[in-house]
Amino acid sequence: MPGGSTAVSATAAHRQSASSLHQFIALSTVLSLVVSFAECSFGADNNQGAQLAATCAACHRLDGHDTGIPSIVGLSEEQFVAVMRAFTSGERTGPIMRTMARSLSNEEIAILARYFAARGKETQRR
Amino acid sequence: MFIPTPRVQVPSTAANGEIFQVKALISHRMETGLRRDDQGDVIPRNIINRFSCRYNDVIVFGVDLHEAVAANPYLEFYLRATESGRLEFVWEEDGGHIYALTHQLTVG
Amino acid sequence: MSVAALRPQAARGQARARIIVIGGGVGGATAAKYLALGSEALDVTLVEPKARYTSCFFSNLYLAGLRPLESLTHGYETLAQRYRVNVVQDSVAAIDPVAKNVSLEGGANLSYDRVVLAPGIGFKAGSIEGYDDAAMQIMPHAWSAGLQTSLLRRQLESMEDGGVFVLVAPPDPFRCPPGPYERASLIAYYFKQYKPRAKILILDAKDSFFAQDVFEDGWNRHYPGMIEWLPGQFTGGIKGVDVKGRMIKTGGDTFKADVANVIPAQEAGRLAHQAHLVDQSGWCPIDPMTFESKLQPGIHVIGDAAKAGNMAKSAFASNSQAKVCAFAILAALTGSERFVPHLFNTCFTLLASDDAVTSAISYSAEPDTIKINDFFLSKVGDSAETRREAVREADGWYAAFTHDIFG
Amino acid sequence: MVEGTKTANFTRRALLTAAAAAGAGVAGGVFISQVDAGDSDDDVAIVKQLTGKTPVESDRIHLVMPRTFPNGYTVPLSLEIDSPMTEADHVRHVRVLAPHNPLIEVARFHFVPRRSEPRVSTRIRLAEPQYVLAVVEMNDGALLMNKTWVEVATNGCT
Repeated sequence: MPGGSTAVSATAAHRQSASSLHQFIALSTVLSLVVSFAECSFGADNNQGAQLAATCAACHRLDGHDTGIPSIVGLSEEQFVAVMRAFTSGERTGPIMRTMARSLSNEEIAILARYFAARGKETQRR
Repeated sequence: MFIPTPRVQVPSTAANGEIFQVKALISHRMETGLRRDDQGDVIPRNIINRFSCRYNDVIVFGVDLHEAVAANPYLEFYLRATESGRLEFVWEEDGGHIYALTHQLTVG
Repeated sequence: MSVAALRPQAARGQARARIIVIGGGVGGATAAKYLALGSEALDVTLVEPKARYTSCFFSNLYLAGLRPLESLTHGYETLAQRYRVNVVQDSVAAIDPVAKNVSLEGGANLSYDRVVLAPGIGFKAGSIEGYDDAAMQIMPHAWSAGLQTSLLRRQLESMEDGGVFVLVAPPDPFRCPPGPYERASLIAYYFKQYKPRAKILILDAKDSFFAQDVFEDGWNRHYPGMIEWLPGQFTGGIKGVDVKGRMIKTGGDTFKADVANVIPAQEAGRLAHQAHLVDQSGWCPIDPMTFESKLQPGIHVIGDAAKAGNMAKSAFASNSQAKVCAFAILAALTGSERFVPHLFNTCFTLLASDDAVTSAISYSAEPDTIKINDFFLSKVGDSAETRREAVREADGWYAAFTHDIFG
Repeated sequence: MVEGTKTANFTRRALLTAAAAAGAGVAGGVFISQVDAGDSDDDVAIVKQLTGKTPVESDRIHLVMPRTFPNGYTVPLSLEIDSPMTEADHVRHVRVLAPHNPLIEVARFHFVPRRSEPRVSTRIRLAEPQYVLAVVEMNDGALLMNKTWVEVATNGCT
């Protein structure tokens, strides 16, 4: 967990209070997950897929809307991986996507592919 | 067709024997003749190929410029003040166009 | 507006970490949204004096008459309603990093576990003699968008054909490296239609600028002879202004302007200085993995004010930093997992209404700096279709990007 | 001096192949470069071909350029030669060459004893990372040379 708790490091006392706070929050997160999934699909969404997708969200709307930049939500895993490969290899041109795709590892691309495929199904249900 | 603006920065006064700085600049694209337009045709070369500075009609500094001088050619050089009089700066463009400026220098 | 409305969890007495995000520009608004989105266990407050945000990016399109100013203006309603960010319309009076308290001009005191500060830029006092607050009303900088931008637009509209528009471009580093040159391009676009005899003179503090070949090629193709650029090396630098005479004094000559746009030297915004987050460079040193200040623990600095290695000061970069910062705070406070941060920058820059250039840069965050991984920039000689396509992409990007921040 | 005849446009390949061909007794026609692009003797060979003289490396020439520069479109260059600039001992001219540009000649600066100092600054285009050469001709005809490496990120010659 790189950088996970670098911020609170001034004193041992600080660390102590931080970790108890930490436990409280972790607990409340678990509790609130139940609520948030039912109420709001945007709540407590902070896994690796979501964090990587946040980078994509700077150009692609993740709610299925398409405003001049293609939607990537709802692509199947295979489609997503194929598109990213095409950009990495240069088979598809598009300098921004090429730079983006090349900055991601194969594993990260696979995680994103799963995330967007799942997200697509969720969007359709709504 | 637009006319490039030649510009210089030169002091107006100098002591006798003093070395003074001259800065010269002309807004010019310095088209190399190595590029092609979107039809695939070579864009003809058009550069400032020579710059010279005369001091009371005597050449005191000169430059032959080639394609690799950057666009908007900038020149900074140093002259010795020997007498009051006229500095003349001349930029020569491919095809024979000439751009010139003069500057009065008082040497005290 | 109410400060920190109680949420159900708080009512049940559970400890919720309090994050105060200061500054509602791209960096601050993005951080607030992603913090709130990332965990219900955080109590996120966004403090911003203005009711609405006008984006600096794309404001040159407004100057060119290609977009209304309203299309660049965004509110915080969705952040408040959908993501339950406490949006407080007020100015910060002081940040006390020892007591972990932020006091507001309106009188409120907010305690915090973490602060995310996104103060944007400030202008270096005295860098151009005579360019003070009053001078900005005559010679606008228009480098933070809103009233300044509309002031400059009105001046351009009332300038006579044949007039000289002087743009003073700042020294590095500054917000939006292509910005002054895009502005010159798009004002030339406007002049070409309405004041074809007008001239644009750029007095640059620098000796060269970002993508200079691409810009000068565009100027030669679209506006031959209209734009003249003088480097600091030639003029001796920008020394002062004479507001009454609309004159700009350089190390050598003095230039008369009909309309003057003076963009001065920049540094981190005022709040960063007040909170002692700034080093001798004028910017805020940060840990690239978390964007936590190296000078004040518990305060994270993102956006233009941060000293982020080789990252450009741009809206896209601020958005990217805000997310990395938000995930780092989430990891520290909620125990969520932390992954390799991805930092990215993209810029769309218009040379004309049908000619845009793009740049894309990926970065890697290292313990002490942020380095460029991979870089793309449009080239001289791109096809006209490529450039037209980039204009379409730019429009789509603006919509999606502002949705990511405010929607 | 300034009115002197203009130099033709030389490419590095033409100069090097001409040099190689001269050695092999071949003249005219289409040449293929015999000299490896990375050969450090290239610089001397090019100067010799251009001037007919062998240059001597000299630290009297101060050629200052950034070691790395983000854009080959406008790279700063400063030159200064240690010289009293008397009638008896002065610099006639300095040629700046960029051997890995499409055309290697960059500029030639002419000075006048007692009237101008052998000191100039300008900005040049570099197509790729390379050594930039300054070749100084003294009043007695001696050739002095110095060079500096410049790393540029993008093509500056388009």
